[in-house]
Amino acid sequence: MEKVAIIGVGFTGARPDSPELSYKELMYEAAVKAYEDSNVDPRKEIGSFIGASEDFWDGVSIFDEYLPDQIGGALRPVCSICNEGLHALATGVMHIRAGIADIVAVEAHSKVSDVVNPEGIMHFALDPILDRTLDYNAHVMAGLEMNRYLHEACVTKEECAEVVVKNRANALLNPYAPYGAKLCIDDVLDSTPTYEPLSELDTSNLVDGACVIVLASEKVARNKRAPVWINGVGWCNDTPNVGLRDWGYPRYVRLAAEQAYADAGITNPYDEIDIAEVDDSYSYKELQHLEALRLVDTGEAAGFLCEGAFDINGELPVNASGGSLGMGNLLDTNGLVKTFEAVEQLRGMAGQRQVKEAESALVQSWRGVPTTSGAVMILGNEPSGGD
Amino acid sequence: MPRRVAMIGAGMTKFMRRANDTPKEMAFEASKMALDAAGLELKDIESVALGTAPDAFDGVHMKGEYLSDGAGSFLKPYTRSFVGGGTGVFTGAHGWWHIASGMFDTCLVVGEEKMSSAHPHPQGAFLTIFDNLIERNLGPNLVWIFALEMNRYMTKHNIKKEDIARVSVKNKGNALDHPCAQLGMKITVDDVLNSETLAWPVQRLDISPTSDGAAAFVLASEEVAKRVTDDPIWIEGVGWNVDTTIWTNRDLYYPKYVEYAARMAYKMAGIHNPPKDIDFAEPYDPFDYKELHHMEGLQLCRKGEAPILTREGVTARDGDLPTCPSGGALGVGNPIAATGVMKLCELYWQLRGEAGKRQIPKDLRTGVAQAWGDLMQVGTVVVMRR
Amino acid sequence: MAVLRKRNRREDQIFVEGNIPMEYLYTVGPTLEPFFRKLKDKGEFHGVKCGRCGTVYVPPSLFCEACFEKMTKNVKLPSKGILESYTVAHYDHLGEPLSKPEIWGLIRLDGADTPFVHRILGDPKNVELGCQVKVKLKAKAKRTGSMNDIDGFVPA
Amino acid sequence: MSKEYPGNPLNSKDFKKALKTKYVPTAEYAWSAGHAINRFLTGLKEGRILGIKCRSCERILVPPRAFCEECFISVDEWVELKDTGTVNTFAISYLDTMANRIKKPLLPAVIEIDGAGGNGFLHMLGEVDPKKIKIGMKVKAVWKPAKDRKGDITDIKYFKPARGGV
Repeated sequence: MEKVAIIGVGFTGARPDSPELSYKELMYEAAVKAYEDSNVDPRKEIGSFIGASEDFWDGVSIFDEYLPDQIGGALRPVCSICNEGLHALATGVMHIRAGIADIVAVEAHSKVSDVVNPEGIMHFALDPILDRTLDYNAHVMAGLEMNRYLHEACVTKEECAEVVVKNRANALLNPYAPYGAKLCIDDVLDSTPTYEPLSELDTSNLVDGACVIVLASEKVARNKRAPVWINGVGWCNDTPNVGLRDWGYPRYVRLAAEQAYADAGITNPYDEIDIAEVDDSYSYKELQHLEALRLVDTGEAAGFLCEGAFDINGELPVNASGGSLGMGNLLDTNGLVKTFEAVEQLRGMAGQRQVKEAESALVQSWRGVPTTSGAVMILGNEPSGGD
Repeated sequence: MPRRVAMIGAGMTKFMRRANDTPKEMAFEASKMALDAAGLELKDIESVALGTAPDAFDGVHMKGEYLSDGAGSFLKPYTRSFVGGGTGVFTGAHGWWHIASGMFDTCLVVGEEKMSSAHPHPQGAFLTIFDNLIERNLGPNLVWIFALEMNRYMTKHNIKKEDIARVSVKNKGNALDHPCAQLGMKITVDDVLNSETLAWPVQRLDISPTSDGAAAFVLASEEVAKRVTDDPIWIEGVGWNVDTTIWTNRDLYYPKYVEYAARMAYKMAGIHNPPKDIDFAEPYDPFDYKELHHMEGLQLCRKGEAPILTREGVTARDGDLPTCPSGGALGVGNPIAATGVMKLCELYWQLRGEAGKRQIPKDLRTGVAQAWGDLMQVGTVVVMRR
Repeated sequence: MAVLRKRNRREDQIFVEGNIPMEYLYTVGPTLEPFFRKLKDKGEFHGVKCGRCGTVYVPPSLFCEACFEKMTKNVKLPSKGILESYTVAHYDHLGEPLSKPEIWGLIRLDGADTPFVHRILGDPKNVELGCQVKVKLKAKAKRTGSMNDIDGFVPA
Repeated sequence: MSKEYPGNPLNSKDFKKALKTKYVPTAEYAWSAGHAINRFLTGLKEGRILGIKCRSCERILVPPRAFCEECFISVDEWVELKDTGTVNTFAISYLDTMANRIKKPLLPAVIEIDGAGGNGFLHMLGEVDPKKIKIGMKVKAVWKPAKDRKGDITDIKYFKPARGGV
């Protein structure tokens, strides 16, 4: 299959609020940066524009209507994918491989500060008959999942708190991330209990921001400065049904990873991947996801974490960007923001948080509660791959 | 080069004013029927593509996630595409790229909509398609945009309402032969012209109903298709296009975005002379004038000529260029995304000669389906051949 | 948690307020209606078993997700089960602080393969993952045919 | 295709009897108007219609935006437009926002604002006999009194036929 590369990235940075900008202006900023970075004229060269969005986050009934203008897509092939940003990137990869376009722009944004009560929107995502009627908060699902995970994998709350400490410290080195902080484990454990075993600091904060990534076919990418190759993509859903999903183990990440590894020709992820940006929208998710990615064995993520293996100068730096705990949670934009970080790292442009000799990266996203939808992408400075 | 993609099975539920079935149950029923028709089981499916329109209809935020088990995505790669009313036909492209890219050999494609969950009515969903900053406070209603567009189209070409009403007469009549139809009926042009005026020039019988329903089909690579069927139908061209959000800065008399989408699909399918190369069409007909508007955008006739062709019977099921032989959205019903998928299923059944009483009485080789949506803004086009 | 519940207002910035004004009435559908009716009228749990893989779903589903086959085989289940996980919630469904924390559990009835979410009644101190729980139904006169016909589950 | 098709339609009587769940979502917003619309709405409050000119294609964009979607460049050359225009298209609506039937029709129209090269926005017509409205008709904005204007599209009450008519 044809190789696809990232030739440009644009990110506004994350902020808890952005009152002076409309969502369109926020997206425009990210798009301008990405097209500048890739040296692409969107009106002449881009063959497909893809946006990841969900209507109720934006407060409109068909967000696709409001997508084209500010990303340069008016009167062009534009479409919305109601999934995570990484699913939209995977869609872009398919567009290029199917010959739809040589250059594709992928966009996602969060303007959650426009939403008066985001938890009202999250509640609306629960099954209307079996779950919503009980009037429990959508975060309850994370509390249930965390407790089950701690039980099955023999992980402690303290170990989950270590994730928070690491990621928020990393965010101090990232000018795009608003939640940098020097914390200790007790700060996390002593923070207000929310959905126990979750405490306030275990949960990422919803923030605004937009990100645009430009993809290109091999032919185009070869002539661009510093292309980063998408060597593998995978995505998967478990089930929306609370009865049938695996509450202790994210099978959707495992299966998405298998697809991505096969695509990239990876057999031993721990050795073949230099850095990972994985979903950490709740502290425990980082550990759970690392295990499902087979970057470490089940039940071993906490041990590696406490030994410092996932630190910026560790053996496998994880969420050097600060992750969602340090960056904030940009809803379906998280996957693109993590991709942005991976590209910065692979290009050697990550400043103070630069990981030495980073040549290959793994990016993983999850759509958050109540979903079981995840995606995985493998990036490298050189094209590689299976069949 | 994209790989060839075949449709190898299709299914749908009845289109209903109000279904007892939940959205995921409808999605399951249509998916299961499509799989059975293809002679496959869920384990044979490598990827799943869902199309469904606003979450505000079914009443679930992220309804793609909610619907995923019904759509057969348990532990599978799954995405949902959404381009407003254009979503249904767009699923033809959405499923197509899964296979054309070489990444999967099979894809289950599902469209679903349950509009009756919005109770007493879905007007709040229609209001919120308008711009949140400078339009909504004027209190717009969905029918307005159709009335504004229809008026512009009629005035520009000096079209009479009776010539538009003929589309409604034809499609509701065609739907009498569709076993899933919600509104098949025999009506006259006068019935349409005498029906209640909702927002002039739009009258009650110019409009498709709100509906519940689902439709699905199975796509496969050439290798798989040839193994499981002697009669695959090929998706030969896909196209889509979205015009600027600022619809008040465009001339609504002509859907340029449909033309661009059609040109993209025709280029892929090697179609140079659409009226000659295409045997029949399923243009999107949520309102009767839209079928005419879309025939023009699809380059099936010159601008302003579609009403004349309709008057002359060219677009009747036994005419030279049958349009909406299924009965369309006006007759079969309009569960938005499911409608577009139904149109793709209709191409499949017609091209295989399996359309029963609806079968077009001539040799068919090439059909085109099209849908439309957003703020009079998106065109989606799929060309299929046997 | 919302970072900012109410936006900071500035004189020179315009915020346009609005909502998506919808109301819904969802039918529970032909599969769940008999389940809720039996719960309401008899206080019984009836699940459904996949004829192919044998998975017992409760609440029932029209179809088995894995086999993608319709399920018709009714299975009556006892009103007790296992607590597979739980969480202590300090906020309500819209994020407002609760005066008294609620316990939410993942309950799998004995003989069923699929757990569901419901309230756990009692003191969090007495709740343990893996413990036995039994149902506490609402008084018959107060049942309406919904998940709320169950008051919750009590650790046995 | 001679099969039985799935689906269980409910008539209104059976719907009444069926078990149902009611829900009203909490979906409230306070959208940032942003640079362009902020200024546009502030202009309306002052009784002025503002457009913005693209230095590349030279179109006058109204409603204004912070960028030209054709040229994909930022735009910032504000221009004050007249409050007169032409009816591009219109409807005579016997439905209100929630699709209730109304006796006195609402008259939505797209108004091309004079001096904006055919560009304009959605608004309402008033002080006019619906039967006499024509595409191409000249119209003028009728403003709310200054004290009632709040920086909203409804600061213009409607557009009425301009003196001199067509």
